[in-house]
Amino acid sequence: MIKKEKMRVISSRQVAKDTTEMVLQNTYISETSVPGQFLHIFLDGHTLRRPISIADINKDRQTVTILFKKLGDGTEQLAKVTEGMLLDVLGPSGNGFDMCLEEGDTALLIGGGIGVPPMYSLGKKYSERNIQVVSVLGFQSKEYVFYEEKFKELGKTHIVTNDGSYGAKGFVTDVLCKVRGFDHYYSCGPIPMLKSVKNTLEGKRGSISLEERMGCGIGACYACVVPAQTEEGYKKICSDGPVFDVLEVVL
Amino acid sequence: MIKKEKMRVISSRQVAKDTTEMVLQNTYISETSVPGQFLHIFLDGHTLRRPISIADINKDRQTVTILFKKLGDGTEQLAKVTEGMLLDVLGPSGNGFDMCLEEGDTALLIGGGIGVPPMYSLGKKYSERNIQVVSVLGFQSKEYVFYEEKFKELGKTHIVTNDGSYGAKGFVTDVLCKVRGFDHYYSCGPIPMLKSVKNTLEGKRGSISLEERMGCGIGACYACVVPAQTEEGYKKICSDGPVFDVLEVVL
Amino acid sequence: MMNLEVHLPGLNLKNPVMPASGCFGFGREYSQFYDLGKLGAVIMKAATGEARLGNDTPRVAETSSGMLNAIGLQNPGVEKIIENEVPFLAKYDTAIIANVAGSTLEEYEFVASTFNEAKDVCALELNISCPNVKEGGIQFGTDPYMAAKVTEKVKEASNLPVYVKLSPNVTDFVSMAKAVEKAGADGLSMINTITGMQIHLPTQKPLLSNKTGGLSGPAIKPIAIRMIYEVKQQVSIPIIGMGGISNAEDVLEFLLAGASAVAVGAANFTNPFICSEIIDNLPSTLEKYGINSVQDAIGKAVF
Amino acid sequence: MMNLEVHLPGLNLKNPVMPASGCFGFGREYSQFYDLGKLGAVIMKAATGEARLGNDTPRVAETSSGMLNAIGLQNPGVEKIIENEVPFLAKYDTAIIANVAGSTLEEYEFVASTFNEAKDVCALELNISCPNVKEGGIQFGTDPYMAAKVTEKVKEASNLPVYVKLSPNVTDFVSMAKAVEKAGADGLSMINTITGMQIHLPTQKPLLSNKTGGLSGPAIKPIAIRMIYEVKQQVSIPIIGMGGISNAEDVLEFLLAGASAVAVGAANFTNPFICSEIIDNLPSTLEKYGINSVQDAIGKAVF
Ligand SMILES: Cc1cc2nc3c(=O)[nH]c(=O)nc-3n(C[C@H](O)[C@H](O)[C@H](O)COP(=O)(O)OP(=O)(O)OC[C@H]3O[C@@H](n4cnc5c(N)ncnc54)[C@H](O)[C@@H]3O)c2cc1C
Ligand SMILES: Cc1cc2nc3c(=O)[nH]c(=O)nc-3n(C[C@H](O)[C@H](O)[C@H](O)COP(=O)(O)OP(=O)(O)OC[C@H]3O[C@@H](n4cnc5c(N)ncnc54)[C@H](O)[C@@H]3O)c2cc1C
Ligand SMILES: Cc1cc2nc3c(=O)[nH]c(=O)nc-3n(C[C@H](O)[C@H](O)[C@H](O)COP(=O)(O)O)c2cc1C
Ligand SMILES: Cc1cc2nc3c(=O)[nH]c(=O)nc-3n(C[C@H](O)[C@H](O)[C@H](O)COP(=O)(O)O)c2cc1C
Ligand code: FES
Ligand code: FES
Repeated sequence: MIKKEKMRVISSRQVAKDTTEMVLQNTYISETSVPGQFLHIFLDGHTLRRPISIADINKDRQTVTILFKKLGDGTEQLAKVTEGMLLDVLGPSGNGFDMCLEEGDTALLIGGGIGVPPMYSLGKKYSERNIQVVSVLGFQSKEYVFYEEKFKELGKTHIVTNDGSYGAKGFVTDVLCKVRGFDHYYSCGPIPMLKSVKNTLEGKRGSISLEERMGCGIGACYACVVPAQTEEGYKKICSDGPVFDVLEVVL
Repeated sequence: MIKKEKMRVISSRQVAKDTTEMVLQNTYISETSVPGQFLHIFLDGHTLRRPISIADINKDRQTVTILFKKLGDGTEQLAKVTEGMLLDVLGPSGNGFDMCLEEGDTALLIGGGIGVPPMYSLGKKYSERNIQVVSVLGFQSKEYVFYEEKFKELGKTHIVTNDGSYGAKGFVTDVLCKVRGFDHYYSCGPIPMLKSVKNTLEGKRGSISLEERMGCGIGACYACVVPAQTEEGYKKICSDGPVFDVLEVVL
Repeated sequence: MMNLEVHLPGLNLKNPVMPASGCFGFGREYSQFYDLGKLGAVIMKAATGEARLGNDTPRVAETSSGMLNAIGLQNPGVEKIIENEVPFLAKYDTAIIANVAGSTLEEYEFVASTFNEAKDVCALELNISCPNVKEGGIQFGTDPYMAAKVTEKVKEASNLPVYVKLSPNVTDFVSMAKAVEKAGADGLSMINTITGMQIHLPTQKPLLSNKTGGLSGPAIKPIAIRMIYEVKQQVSIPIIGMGGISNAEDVLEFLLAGASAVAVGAANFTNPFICSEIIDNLPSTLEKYGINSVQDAIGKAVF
Repeated sequence: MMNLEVHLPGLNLKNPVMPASGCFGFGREYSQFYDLGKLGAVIMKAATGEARLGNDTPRVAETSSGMLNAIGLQNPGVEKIIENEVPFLAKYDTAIIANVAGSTLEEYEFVASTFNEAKDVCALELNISCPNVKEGGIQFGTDPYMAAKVTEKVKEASNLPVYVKLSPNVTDFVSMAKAVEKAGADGLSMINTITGMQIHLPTQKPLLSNKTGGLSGPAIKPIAIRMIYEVKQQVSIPIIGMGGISNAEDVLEFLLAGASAVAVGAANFTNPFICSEIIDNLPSTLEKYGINSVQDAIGKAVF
């Protein structure tokens, strides 16, 4: 159930160019969140909240971690929030990933840019359950790369940069051919990336996490719909998603 | 000359109900301000700046003091500004009081509510010049009274409260009859008070400081005019005032 | 105890606060945050004759002190709303207002008459002011003759009181208000959103896929207040006021300007508890300004 | 080096940024903050035939992301402006635009023809959209026939290019734009303020003594952008865009929507250096979005 909670900022640090990692403490959110869900964050002076994925969950410390890129006014303001301050958050929002794999299976994680964060919490949870994790992470260029070491702790990790300044050059799809023998793929990133991932991995089972501009963030306003193969013809990303089976929605 | 300056908040403390005293440090402002002038203070998220009188000037410490009452959004926000923070200020704005008195003369200061602050800097300056200062200060009620001691250091001080909870009961005009033998009066407060002061002290030389809602605060927008006995028929409070000879403007 | 009650045609409200159409869905999602029985009323999302899928995304953008939306009247159609949504809301002790939209006179009549079968609906809000659909809505909302026509037809088709929701995108909204009053409207609802646009700098194109969207939020409050104040002087049917309300002070401002009740839109997105919090704060706010009841505040600034 | 130049009828501007009429007086006060020669142009405060004293105070109020004003066209009259103000501005290397207002056709003609004698004035901005005076201004700005009429007369009376300043308070501003284009306008200036009101809770009355005032500031930017975008598709004369501009990004948004130059109003009050700072930031802002010159940005989102 979504609650409106105050979350205390435990730490905030820059982990790559324009990219902040923030650890937030709150009992309810940390205890109920699952990988794939997001927080809907209020920022002073802004009518709309900002949706940011949960990138890590630590039930012992009662924290969740978020990672975000400075893109506009809101994320810039969020990057200025410092240790000890309180954030007004709706969460945990949306549904988590379908964690359908079992011991011995292999999960392929494909993240692009700010689509990388939700992959981390999923990979960590899977790896705790002894599921093999292979990651393919795409970034614009070297200075935007983050969490490489953390993903390597989970399993084999391929880094791709658009300009080739680090890892392989190109798009995540360019290295997908190197990855064999996985049972389910999970992907989050810009729509063009998700489309080409879907095409490249046609026939494979997969889950994708979508982004859209949101109004309410709880399913009431119809701002965030995506066409879907259902009777109604659409799904709401905020409340039916953000995670969907790749065959469920029309990209 | 008005400059746009950053002023550092040296201290901020509550001195009466809803009333904050704030000491601000800035070389240029402290060196050029005179009693009667005001600061035009920017507050984040607000289109219009807030005009606040200069209540004290300390050239040694390079500070000026302001005193303000929480009245709406802006002053409430200002009251939350804490030590060490910077304020974006236009100042010193407007013209100071006509300090026409000479050694041996007596000045009568009449302040009502948030009209009290500018009286203090004037009284202090006059008393440094060995001019007698008598003050009549009106407040709503006991809990709003501030700076009584400070005014007493300058000279005889009468406190009036509307409800009689402290000092004399009534309005400043009710005690003006007690004050005799002054050479010039100075008054700042709400328009109805200024009107009755003017009537009560008819025939005496006096200066009054006016308030009006402002746009630019520098004389460009015509928001803050007051009818006047001049060729143009008006004066601008922000740039021709806020201090006027009592006979100059039409209340 | 402060009396918050207001009585409008078909609506005996325990307080004047209701969520605005389109900003609260059909209440389900917000019911997880607080008891909807606390609300004076609920205005449901627009209903059309058939289900509509609305516009392409992006459908919302943020602006200074506001937002743009171009949902495009997405809804499951009047029949599904009566079947699935009204019964849910009927469980709560609050008045239900249905927002009626359409592309043609006939569709408006159909939707309105279909709501006759929904016994829990107390009143209709006739939406002739949605700026976000290509056909229907707005052309009825910018021409006094068409506005009167659709009002008449809906009054004939419906056995419920009808509140006509006016568009602010007109030169002479007082004439619009008078025209629909004359045509039999029981009340007015104002204002709907103001047409606006945002250009997305990275793509150098309009951000919303519909290009234009409706501006709402605190940014438009002064425009709403002025329109209500001017209409209040000229018509005698009650007004449900809206446009940028985000706290109890705003509610009082709308009441003083002439609204008999108020609706809260975009602020629900900023804070899902907003309607509940406003209702909690209303008594002390009225008291602070020396007002004895909601009824006493209505139109006080006007006369 | 980024090319910021724009060329409009009568106006060869080194950059597209100018202070908006009424928000900069006649430049004197702002000249203490920076060199006015930096500005693309200066639009002077409205000029009427005789001196006007304007409305009673209070004349301004603050709103969410904006402000209301009801100055009421206070000014010393066209002759004094030519005598005392134009010579001051003429000392700076910037184009001077005179804002022409009036209550009658004859007054508009008189003011416009009087400016023929002021050799340093480069263009007229014809203000038919001031919402703050009881007579004059706004009735010319809400009726296409009257708007065309006053445009024609002023064109006849003046030997300067005429930019007609349109009111946003109309249902169909595209018709207004077309009407004045047809009547011979050399350009458009849009938008003027939107009529609004604020109720003062302590007194329970409208805060402005004129009751209504004109809303400006970032709050109205989406409305301005939409109007400029739509007008740009339908007329071929250039547009001076304004409404809520407070930084270089906003300027780019207006250019993309179809403005050929821009004016900055209320933001001067928030920060007296704003026009100067915007001009400083414009090159890097254009560069950031891959635009090579101001000229290249104009109307890019439209076509
Ligand atoms: C479910 C979900 C999870 C997300 N997780 C992350 C994450 O973990 N890390 C991260 O950096 N970003 C994430 N995003 C994207 C993030 O929400 C946007 O980058 C952010 O809202 C931009 O806000 P802004 O104020 O900086 O930009 P502005 O452009 O100023 O924002 C204006 C408006 O548009 C919205 N908006 C702009 N870009 C996006 C976008 N890409 N997606 C959705 N709304 C947008 C904003 O929320 C705001 O309402 C996620 C988005 C969604 C929908
Ligand atoms: C020359 C001058 C000197 C002043 N000196 C002081 C002082 O020393 N101490 C003090 O407490 N107050 C002083 N005031 C009054 C002070 O400016 C207002 O109390 C303050 O602006 C209110 O802002 P707000 O945001 O809290 O109120 P809001 O009502 O939210 O303000 C809304 C708008 O109205 C304006 N406004 C509201 N009340 C007044 C007012 N009385 N006068 C002018 N503008 C107003 C605000 O500046 C703002 O633009 C002075 C005013 C003037 C003109
Ligand atoms: C996302 C969204 C959807 C809306 N949908 C409708 C609708 O379906 N029918 C309607 O009459 N008004 C609709 N409106 C307008 C609101 O009901 C209200 O009139 C307007 O938003 C002004 O109020 P606000 O400023 O409090 O948001 C919608 C507004 C928003 C923001
Ligand atoms: C205080 C004030 C005075 C104004 N006076 C005039 C005027 O005399 N003539 C005119 O054409 N517009 C006048 N305007 C309108 C502005 O020129 C401009 O069109 C409007 O404010 C929108 O721009 P902004 O949002 O940047 O302020 C005035 C605006 C303000 C705020
Ligand atoms: S954001 Fe409102 S339905 Fe998804
Ligand atoms: S506030 Fe602009 S002239 Fe005084």
